[in-house]
Amino acid sequence: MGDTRQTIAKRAALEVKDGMVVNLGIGIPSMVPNFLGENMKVFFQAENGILGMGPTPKENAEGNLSNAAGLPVTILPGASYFDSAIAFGMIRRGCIDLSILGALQVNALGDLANWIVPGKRVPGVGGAMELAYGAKNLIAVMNHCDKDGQPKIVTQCSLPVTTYRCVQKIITEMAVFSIVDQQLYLDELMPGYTLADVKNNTEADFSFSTNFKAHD
Amino acid sequence: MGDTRQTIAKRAALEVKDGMVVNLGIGIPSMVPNFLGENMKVFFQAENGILGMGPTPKENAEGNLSNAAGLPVTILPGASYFDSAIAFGMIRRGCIDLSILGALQVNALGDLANWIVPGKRVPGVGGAMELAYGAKNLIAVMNHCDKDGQPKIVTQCSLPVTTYRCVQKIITEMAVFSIVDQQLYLDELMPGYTLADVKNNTEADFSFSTNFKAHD
Amino acid sequence: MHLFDKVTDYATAKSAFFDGMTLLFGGFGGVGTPPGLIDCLIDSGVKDVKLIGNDAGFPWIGIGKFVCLERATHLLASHIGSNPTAGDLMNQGKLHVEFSPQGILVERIRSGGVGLNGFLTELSKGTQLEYDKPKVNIGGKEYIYEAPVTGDVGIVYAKKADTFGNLIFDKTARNTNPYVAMASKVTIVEADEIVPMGALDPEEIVVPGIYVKYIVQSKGYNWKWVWETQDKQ
Amino acid sequence: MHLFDKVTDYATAKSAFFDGMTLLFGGFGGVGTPPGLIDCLIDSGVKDVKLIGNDAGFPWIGIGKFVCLERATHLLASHIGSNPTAGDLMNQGKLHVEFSPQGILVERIRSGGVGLNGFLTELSKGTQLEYDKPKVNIGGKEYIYEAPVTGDVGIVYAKKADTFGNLIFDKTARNTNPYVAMASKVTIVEADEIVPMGALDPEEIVVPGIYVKYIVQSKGYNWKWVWETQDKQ
Repeated sequence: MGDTRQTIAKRAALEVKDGMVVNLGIGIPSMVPNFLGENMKVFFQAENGILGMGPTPKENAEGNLSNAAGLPVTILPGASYFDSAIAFGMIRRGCIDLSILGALQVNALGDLANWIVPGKRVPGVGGAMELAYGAKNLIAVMNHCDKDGQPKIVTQCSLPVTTYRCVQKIITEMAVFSIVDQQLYLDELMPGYTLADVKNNTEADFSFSTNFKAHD
Repeated sequence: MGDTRQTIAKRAALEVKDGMVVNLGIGIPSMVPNFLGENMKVFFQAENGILGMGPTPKENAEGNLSNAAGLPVTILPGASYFDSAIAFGMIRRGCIDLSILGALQVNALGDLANWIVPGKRVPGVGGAMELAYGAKNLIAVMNHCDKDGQPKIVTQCSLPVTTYRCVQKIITEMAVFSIVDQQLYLDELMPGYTLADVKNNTEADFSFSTNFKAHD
Repeated sequence: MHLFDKVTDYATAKSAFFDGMTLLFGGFGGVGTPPGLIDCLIDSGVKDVKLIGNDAGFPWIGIGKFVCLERATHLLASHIGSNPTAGDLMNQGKLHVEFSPQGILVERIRSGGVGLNGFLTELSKGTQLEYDKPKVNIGGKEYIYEAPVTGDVGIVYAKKADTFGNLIFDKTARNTNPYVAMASKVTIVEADEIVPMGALDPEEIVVPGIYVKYIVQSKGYNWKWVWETQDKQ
Repeated sequence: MHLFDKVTDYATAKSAFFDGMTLLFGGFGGVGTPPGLIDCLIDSGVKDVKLIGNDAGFPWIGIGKFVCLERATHLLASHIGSNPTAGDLMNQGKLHVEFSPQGILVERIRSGGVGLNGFLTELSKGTQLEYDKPKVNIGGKEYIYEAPVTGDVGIVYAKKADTFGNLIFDKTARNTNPYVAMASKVTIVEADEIVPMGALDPEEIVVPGIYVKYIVQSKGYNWKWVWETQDKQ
């Protein structure tokens, strides 16, 4: 399980390019920075009011310097602090080049469900709607199936939708998909998985990308 | 003329109390600070982004420190700078205890006309609408009659209205009026003017305040 | 005391709280929520409070401590995931929770704070978070109307305040605090440091003191409260 | 040049201007309008420009210099009183002027800048400044709908910029500049001083660099321009 999450985060890290401004959700997305190339200059934004977040401090963490999950962070040269209205203003305005979010379900149209499982504990939507609405590019990262083995890439979301038509890429431990014009395309298979694995565990119909590749 | 304006400003200064936050329009209102009591602590707000404006600098004026008319000012200890959205936010929100504005016409209902004389040069509304709308207390200061000798306290404004039902007090060189529940009351006569002067030069009907006084 | 000197004690601050009030609170996951004023709120004994803020804190941190006492009837927030008790109270019908997208919520507070009458957005269109909010058609396109919110009382945490109430904040403890200060009828600030008027650079002031009614000296608290105690959850 | 290094020359800045563009400009009565970028705009030869900003400047100061060249077709502003030429052009039908209450105008720019779809206010109700703006009924009360505005290009004056575009401003030269920066597709900043990333205190930054496309070094100007030349009027 831990390894699966690392594998997904490592693959997602390839989507982060030099010079980007990136917002990462909690869970798998928060592992992405561990896999970035050495000399890349990337600014991570946190919706609680930082642009230019650095790694977790090794010591001397400051109580009032945390990421959106409340965990201690550092800042990089050129970072800025701002209030929540500005934080979400830059998100809605389309200033975030890439957002990587966890997901409960994604359908072939790019609809994202990630904020509530009715009848279970209700966490609330947080900043997910704004990120899904505003980010120039949205990648959903998740295990290919849920704990009961049910596909999470679905024909129709059974869970309440966070934002419609927003997901542009899905990365799981089995495969990478793109969604273009509300069509789902298989881009690549992840190491150790076959096309049959993906077909058996994906409810939504999909086509192959023109540059589909099985493995590196 | 100069003396008339000074007289009006001096009378208006009596309305400014210790601890108030005050916004002054251009023209006669800008002369009010010259007549304030020595030990009063008053904060003047300027809608271009200052709370706590001080007097005109005697020398070494700074190019980027001006009032809303573009004239150089200073600041007092405890002053703050802020952007235009915050400047008007505090005005609309009702944080300004008193606004003193010039006026072209005021009617007995408290409607204020002070932004445009159609067909003549068009200055535009500036911040007058927000000040008239938001200030807790609005005093209109003006010459009693216009240059052609026509009354400016009218039954109905012939000029386009800036804001309806906003003026609470009118101060001219002849008299001081209050407007309460859309009724015009004469509070006092200014030195050198008789009741007949005021009646002859005021178009709107008025009653007498319970504490009406002719002179000090 | 001059009107411009707003420094007071917790007893005076406490007297501003009342049963049934709408309380705005600053903070994001507990960071930036004034700890001394939360204790003061708890001490005050007030009940039937309508809470508005980013989240429900943690059960032992921030507004969460008050939420767990079941003296709030309503909570408008973007999430309650870090406070399971809030979820339980919601499911038991003891706490009415309205969810808002996080950035929309702070804009609603700002809208009230700057004297506007709400705004339009397409953000939550077609989702459960539309609730029964009015739809407005502008130029053939339908938007959700988001109403302004204001508070009877607002509690704010600042790094420094001068005695007039000019405020500066500390890193990510700024979050919703500036707008809570603007949108509350009675804004109470808990500051780590209180300085004379003129001691703050007018350029660095984030919230002008005009919005502030009372200032109290923070008694300090454990800076590492959030993450060092998250394991408790 | 790395994407995070946005310092460039006036020639590059000039290439961002184009015929028919909507141009947002910072400044209040000339104070805070970038003088070098105004000259650059004039040099560029662009025409049919739609201008949005607080006012029309003075004929020899700020946006006023450009307005007098008759290369703008529209102006959305709160007043033009300090620029009689603008009034003349309006009366001659050469410049279409839309007036807005000053604070409403900056909120419209902000609304565009933070990705919202406009807001409601009762401010200009019943006055000429209602124009034909949509009315919206909420809870039995009628409000004016104020649409967001954005710019193709925005010109901003800052006291200091780091190379990423983090900005701080100078006293009353801040005014509308932060929102012009947020609301423009291509934001160009003229800064008195350009410093390396990390040289600004992250707490004092007013506008995060994320909004900025180009930064040019100001050539300086006469600080006393406004009042020392007002007698000319």
